Amino acid sequence: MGLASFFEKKGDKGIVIFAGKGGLGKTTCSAGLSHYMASKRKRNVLCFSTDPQASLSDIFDRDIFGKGLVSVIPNLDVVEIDADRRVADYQNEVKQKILTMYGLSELPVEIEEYIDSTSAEPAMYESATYDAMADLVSTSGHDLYVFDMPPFGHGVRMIAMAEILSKWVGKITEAREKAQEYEAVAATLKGTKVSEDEVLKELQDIQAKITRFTDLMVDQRRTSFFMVLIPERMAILDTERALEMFDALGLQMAGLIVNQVYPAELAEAKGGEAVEFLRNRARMQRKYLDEIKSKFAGKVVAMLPMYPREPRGLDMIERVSQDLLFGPAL
Amino acid sequence: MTTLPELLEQRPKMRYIFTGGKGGVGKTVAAAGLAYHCASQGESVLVASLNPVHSLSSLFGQSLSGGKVIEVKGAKNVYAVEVETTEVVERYRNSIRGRVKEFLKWADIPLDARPFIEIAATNPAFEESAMFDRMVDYILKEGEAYDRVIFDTAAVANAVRLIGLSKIYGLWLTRMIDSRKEALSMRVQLSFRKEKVMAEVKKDPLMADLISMNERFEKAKGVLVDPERTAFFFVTLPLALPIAVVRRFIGMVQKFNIPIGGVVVNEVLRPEIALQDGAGEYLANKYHEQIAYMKVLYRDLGPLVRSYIPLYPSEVTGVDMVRRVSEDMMRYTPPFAAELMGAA
Amino acid sequence: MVDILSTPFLWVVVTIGLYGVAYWGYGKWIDRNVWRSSAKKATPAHMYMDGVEYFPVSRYVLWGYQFKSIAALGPILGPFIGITFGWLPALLWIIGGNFFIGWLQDYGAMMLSVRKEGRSFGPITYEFTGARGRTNLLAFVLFYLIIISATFIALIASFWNAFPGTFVATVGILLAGLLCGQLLYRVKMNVFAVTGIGLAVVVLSIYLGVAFPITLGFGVWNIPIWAFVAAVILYAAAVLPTPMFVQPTNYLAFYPAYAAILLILFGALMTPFWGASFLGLTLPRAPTPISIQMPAGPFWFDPQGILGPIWPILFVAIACGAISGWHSLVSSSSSAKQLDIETDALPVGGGAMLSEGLLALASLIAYMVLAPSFFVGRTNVAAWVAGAVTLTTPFLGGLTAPILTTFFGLVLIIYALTVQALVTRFFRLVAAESWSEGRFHMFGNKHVSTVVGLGIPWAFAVSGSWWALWLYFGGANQLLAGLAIMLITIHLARTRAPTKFSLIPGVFMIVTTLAALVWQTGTFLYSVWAYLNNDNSWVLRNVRPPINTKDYILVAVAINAVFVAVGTVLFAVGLSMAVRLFRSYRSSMAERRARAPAAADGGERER
Amino acid sequence: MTESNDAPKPKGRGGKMKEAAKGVFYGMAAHGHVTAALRTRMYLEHLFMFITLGDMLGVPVIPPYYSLKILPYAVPNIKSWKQRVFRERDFTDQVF
Repeated sequence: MGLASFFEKKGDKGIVIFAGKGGLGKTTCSAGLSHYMASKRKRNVLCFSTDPQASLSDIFDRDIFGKGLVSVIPNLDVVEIDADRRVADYQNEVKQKILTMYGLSELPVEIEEYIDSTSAEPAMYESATYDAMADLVSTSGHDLYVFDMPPFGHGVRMIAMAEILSKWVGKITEAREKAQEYEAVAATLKGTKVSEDEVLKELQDIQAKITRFTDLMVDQRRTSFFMVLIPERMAILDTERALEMFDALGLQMAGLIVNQVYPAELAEAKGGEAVEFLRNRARMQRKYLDEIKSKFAGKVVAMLPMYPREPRGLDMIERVSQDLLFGPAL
Repeated sequence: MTTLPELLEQRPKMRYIFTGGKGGVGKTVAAAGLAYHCASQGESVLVASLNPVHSLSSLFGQSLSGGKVIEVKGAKNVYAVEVETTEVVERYRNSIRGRVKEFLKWADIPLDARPFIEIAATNPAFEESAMFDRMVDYILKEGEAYDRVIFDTAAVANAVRLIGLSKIYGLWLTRMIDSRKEALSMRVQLSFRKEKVMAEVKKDPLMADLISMNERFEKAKGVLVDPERTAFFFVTLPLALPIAVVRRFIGMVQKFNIPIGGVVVNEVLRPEIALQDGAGEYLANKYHEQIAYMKVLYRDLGPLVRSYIPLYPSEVTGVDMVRRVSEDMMRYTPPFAAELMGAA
Repeated sequence: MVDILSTPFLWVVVTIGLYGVAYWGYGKWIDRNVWRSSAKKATPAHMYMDGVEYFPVSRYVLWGYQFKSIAALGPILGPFIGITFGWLPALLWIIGGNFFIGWLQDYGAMMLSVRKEGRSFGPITYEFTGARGRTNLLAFVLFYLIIISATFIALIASFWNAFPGTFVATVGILLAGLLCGQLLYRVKMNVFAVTGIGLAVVVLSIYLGVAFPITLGFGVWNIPIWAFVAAVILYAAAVLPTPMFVQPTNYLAFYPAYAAILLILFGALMTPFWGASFLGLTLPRAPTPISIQMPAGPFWFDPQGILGPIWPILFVAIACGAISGWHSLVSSSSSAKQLDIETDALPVGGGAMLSEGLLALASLIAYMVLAPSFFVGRTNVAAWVAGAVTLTTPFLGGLTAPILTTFFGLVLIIYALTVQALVTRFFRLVAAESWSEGRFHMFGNKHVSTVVGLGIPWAFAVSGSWWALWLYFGGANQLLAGLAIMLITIHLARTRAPTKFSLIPGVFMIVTTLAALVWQTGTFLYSVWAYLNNDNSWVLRNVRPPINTKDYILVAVAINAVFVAVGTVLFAVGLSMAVRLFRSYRSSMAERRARAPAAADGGERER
Repeated sequence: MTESNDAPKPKGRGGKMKEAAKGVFYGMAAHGHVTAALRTRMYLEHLFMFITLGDMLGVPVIPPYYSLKILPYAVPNIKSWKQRVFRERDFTDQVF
C-alpha cells in the first residue's frame, strides 16, 4: 500500500500538508514525499516548513533557514521561512512605499513608531508565515507543494488563521465598498468625478490571494491533509482531538500516517532482557496499532518503521520515501 | 556537573520551573516526574500545562481537564491543572466589543455592525496572550499556595516565546498604553463635557486592563529572570534534531535573560539492555547512534545536563510510571556518562 | 379689475417691503453692532475642515439648504389657526414676529454656533448651564419631539382622510424615492436621468392618485388607521439609512413642494389683475372673483369659543412663519459648520427665515380668500388646499379641481412626511443618547426607540384633536425658540455685546409660550373638572377618541387627564430650563459688570 | 472638498445670478442628501479604519499584517480620522 496508490488515484499535483503534534515525524514525511516526487516522478516540488524550529535544515543537513528557495536536489526546492526577517522586510517595504508615495525624506514619527511596533504584535509572525505560504502557492509555479505545518494546535490554527484573515479582509472590503458607494453618490449629486479607490484595489488583491489559497486548501481534489501519529496512547488521543478540529473547520483528512513502528516480528521475539525490552515495546505498539485500526478504520494510508538511525541526510530521506510510498499497510 | 538533586538543594527557593523542548521529547513526562519527586519530599507541587493541546490527563491516566486545579489521584501533594484560556479570551473580546460600540455610538450605517465588532474582537494572538496571562496569574497569585509550580510548556518555539513574551508583550503593551493614552487625551480635548469624559477616561476599562497587564507582566518578568526563583529545563532525546533544537533555543532563552535550569535527556537506551548478547542488531545500532549524539550533547551543552530518563519497555502513563520516572530522574546516570563527559 | 384693497396684493407688497427693512436695515445693523461679524474671521468650516461635517459652502447653497430645512408645515397650517383672531393680527404677527424675533433667532443661533467652534445647542447649553442644564434640554427635546410627531401624524392621517386621491400619490412618491435611491446607489445612474425618472414617477403617481382615490369606510377608526399607516411608513424611513430612502424622497418631494409655493405666491400677487388688460393682452378671469373673505379682526377671544384669548394663543399658533425653535436646532446643528464666512450668517440664517415668513404670508392669503364657513368647527384641515386651488385656478385653468386638490393635498402630506421622517430619526438618536446605558438601555435600541417614538405620538394623534396638539406643539416649539434666544443672549452677555435686542424677545417668547402651555393645559384640566361636576359638554372639546363617546365617556375624560399631564410636564421641563438660562444670564451679567465696570458700551469684545 | 465656491467665479451680473440660482437650487434639492451621504461614508470609514488600524487608538484589534498594506494610503488621513472619531458629538448635532 503506502502513499503511492493514493497519489496514483489523485495525481501528483497540488498541495500536500502534513499536520500533527510536534516530534512525531511531520518533517520526516514532508522530506520523504518531496524527495520521491522530485527524483522519481520528476515533479517540480516545493517543500515548505512553517515550523519555527527549522527542522528541514536539520533533516537535509543544510542551512536552509531564511535562505529563500534552496534547491537540494534537481526538481526539489526547499524553503524554511525566517518569519522575523520576513516581517522586517515587509515593514521596510511599507515604509519605503510611504516615502515614495508622498515624496517624503523621512517618515512621520507616529507612523514610523507604529510600523516598528507591529513586530511586537504577537500574531504578526503567523500572519507572515501564512502570507509566505499563500504567496508561494500563487506565484512560485511548482507542481506540488508539500507543507510541513507548525506543531502548535496541530497546524489547525494555521487554517483557522486563514479563515480569520479572510473574514477580516472580506469585512473591511465590504465597509470600504459601501463607503465608496456613498462617496460616489455624493460626487454624482455634486457633479464631480469620483476617483478610483486605491485601497479597494489593494484589498481586492489581498482578498484574491487569500481566497485562492483557502479555496485551494479546502479543495479536496487538489489538497490532501495527512496527519502523522505514533502508536502510543497520547498520540491516539491527540489525533482524535485533531480530527474533531478538522471536522469543525470543514476539512477532510486524506489519511493518517503511523510513524515509528517497531517491526512486527519483534513482538514475537524470544530472548533475554534486551529482547524482552524490545518485545514489550513492540507489543505495546501492537496494542495501540489495533486501537488505531479500529478507531481510524480505513484512514491509515502509510506506516513508517522505527529506523535504527534517526532519519536525516539524503540517504535516509530516500529510504523514508520508499517506506512512505510503498511501505506495508497496517 | 551539577545533578538535578544537587541543583534542587542549591536553589531551595526555585519555585517556578519550566520544561520545554522539541515536540514529542517528553516535556510533560519530565514535568510530571519532577513534580512527583518534589511532592514525595513533602512539598506541595502544582503542575500546570500551558500547551494548547494538553497531555497531563493522558499522562496521569485520569481526567485533569477543565481548567481547575485538581489533586492527582494516587500522587499525594501533586496538583495538576490544564490551563484554559477561554475565559480570559472572552474577557479580552468583551472589552474590545465595548470599545467598538463606543465608536459606533452615533454611527448610522447601512451595514450590520455586529460582524464587524466580532471580527475586531477576534485576534489569534489572544489565545497565546491569554495563556501567558494565565501563566502570570499562576506565578503571581495561585502559585503562591504551592511550594513549587512546574509549567509544562508547549513546543519549544512556543515555550520560549511564551516566556519571551514578557519582553515582546512589554513592547507591545507599552505601545498600546501609549496609543490609548493619546486616544484618551484626544477624547478629553475634543469633548465639551470635560469633567464627565475625564471621569470616564480615568475609568477606561481597556486602559485599566492594559496597565494592570503591564504591571503584572513587569512583576512576572522580575520573577522569570530571577535565577533564585526560576529555572527553565530543556528536555531532549539523544537524537540530532531535538539536540539541535535545544541548542538553538538555549540561545533564545539566554537572550531573554531567563535562567536555565539545565537539560534532561529522555529515552536513554541502557547499555546493559541494548548491548547484551542476543539483543540483536537493531538495538545495538540504536545504542551506537545514541552514543554519537550524546557526545555531541556533552560537547555542546555538557555542563547543563542534569538528569536522565531511561527508555522504558512500556509507555509512560499512569501514576506508577510517573513515580518510576521521578525516581530515575533523581538517581539514574547512564554508565557512559562519566567517560563521554570527560572526553568532551 | 378688482379693487386692489379687497385683494391680498397690497399685503404681499407691504410684507415684502417690511421684510426688506428687517434684512437690510435692522438685520445689517444687528450684524454690525451686536455680533460684529467679520468676513475675515475664520469660521469652523475652515478651522475644522474635514470634508464631511465641516466644510465651507457657498451662501447660495447654504441658503437653499437652510430654507429647505426650515420651511415645512408650520408656516402653512399655523395661519389656519391664527386667522381665527382675524387676519390682521395674524398678519401683524407674521410681520412683527419675524421682524423682531424670528430671523434674529435663526441668525443668532447660527452665529452663536459659529463663534462656539461649530458646536450645537447641547454642548453650548452644557457650557452655559452645566450638565443638568443639558439633561434638562435633552428631556425637553424628547417631549418636544413626541409632540411634533403626534401633531404631524395626526395631520398626515387627516390629509389622507380628507383627500382620497393623495394616498396612492403619496405611496407613488415614496416608491419613486426608493427607486431613485436604488438608481443612484446601485445602478450609479446620472443624477439628471434619476431626476427625470423620479419626476415622471411623481407625475404618474398624482395621475394614479386622482384615478384611484382611496376612502376608508371605518367611520371613527379612519383616522387611527391612516395614522397607523403613516407610522409604519415613518418607521421604515427612520430605520433605513437616510441617504437610501428619506433623502431621495426629500429630493423628489422638493419639486412639487416648491412648485406649489411659487404657484401660490404668484397667484396671490396676481389676484387684483385677473381679467385686466395690459398692452392689449387680456389676462384670464378668475372663475369667481378672488378677494379677501375673512374678517380682519382683531378678535381678542376666539369667536367660536374653543381656542381662547389672542395672547398667548395666536403667538404659538403661527409657529414657523414668525419664529420657530426648530430653526435654531437646524442653524446650529449643520449650517453653522458649513458657513464660509461669518457675514454669510445674515443672508443664510436671517434671509432664509424672512423668506419663510413669505411662505407663511402666502398661506395666510390662501386662507384669507376663503369664506369664514371653512373654519367653523376647525375640522376642515383642507382649507389651505381650497385656498391654494382658488388662488391658482385662474392661471392653471387647464387643470381640473380634482387634480389641483390632489396636488396641493399631496404637497401638504409630503411636507409633513419628509420632516416627520427626520424628526422620528432624530427622536431615535435622542432616545439612544438618553438611554444608551443603565437600566432602560433597551429604549436606546434602534427599533424599540423608533416604535416608542411613533407609538406614543400615534396614541396622542388618535385621541387628541389636531388643534389641541398643534397648540402644544407650537407652545413647545416657540418655547424652544425662547430658550435658544436666551442662549444667544447669555453668549452676548459674556462677550460684552449689547443684550437687550435679544433679551426682550427671549423673555417675551418664554413668558408667552409658558402662558400658552398653562392655558392649554388648563382647558384640558377644566374638562376633567367640569366632568367631575356633571358637566359633560367640555369633555369632547379638545379630544377626539375613536370610540363611542356616549358609552365610554370616561375614556375621553382619561384622555383629557393624560393631556393635562403632558402639558404639565412640558411646562415644568420648559420652565426649569428657562430658570436655568435666566440664572446663567444673570450671573454672566454680574460677572461682566464686576470685571469691567467702566466699559458700559464697546470695550473689549470677543476675540 | 469645498462646495461650488471652489469653482472659478463667473464674471458679470448675469453669471453671478446664474451661479446663485444654481447654488440655491442645489442647496434645496441636493445639499442635504450630499451631507447625509458624506456622513454615512464617514461612519463607514470610521469602521474601516477602526478594524484596520484600531490599535493606533490603543485597542488591540486583529493582527496588523495586512493592515500595513493599507497604511500608506491612510497616512494623510490619520490625524483627521482621529479627530473625527474623538470629537464628542451631542444629540443636537444629529438633527439631520
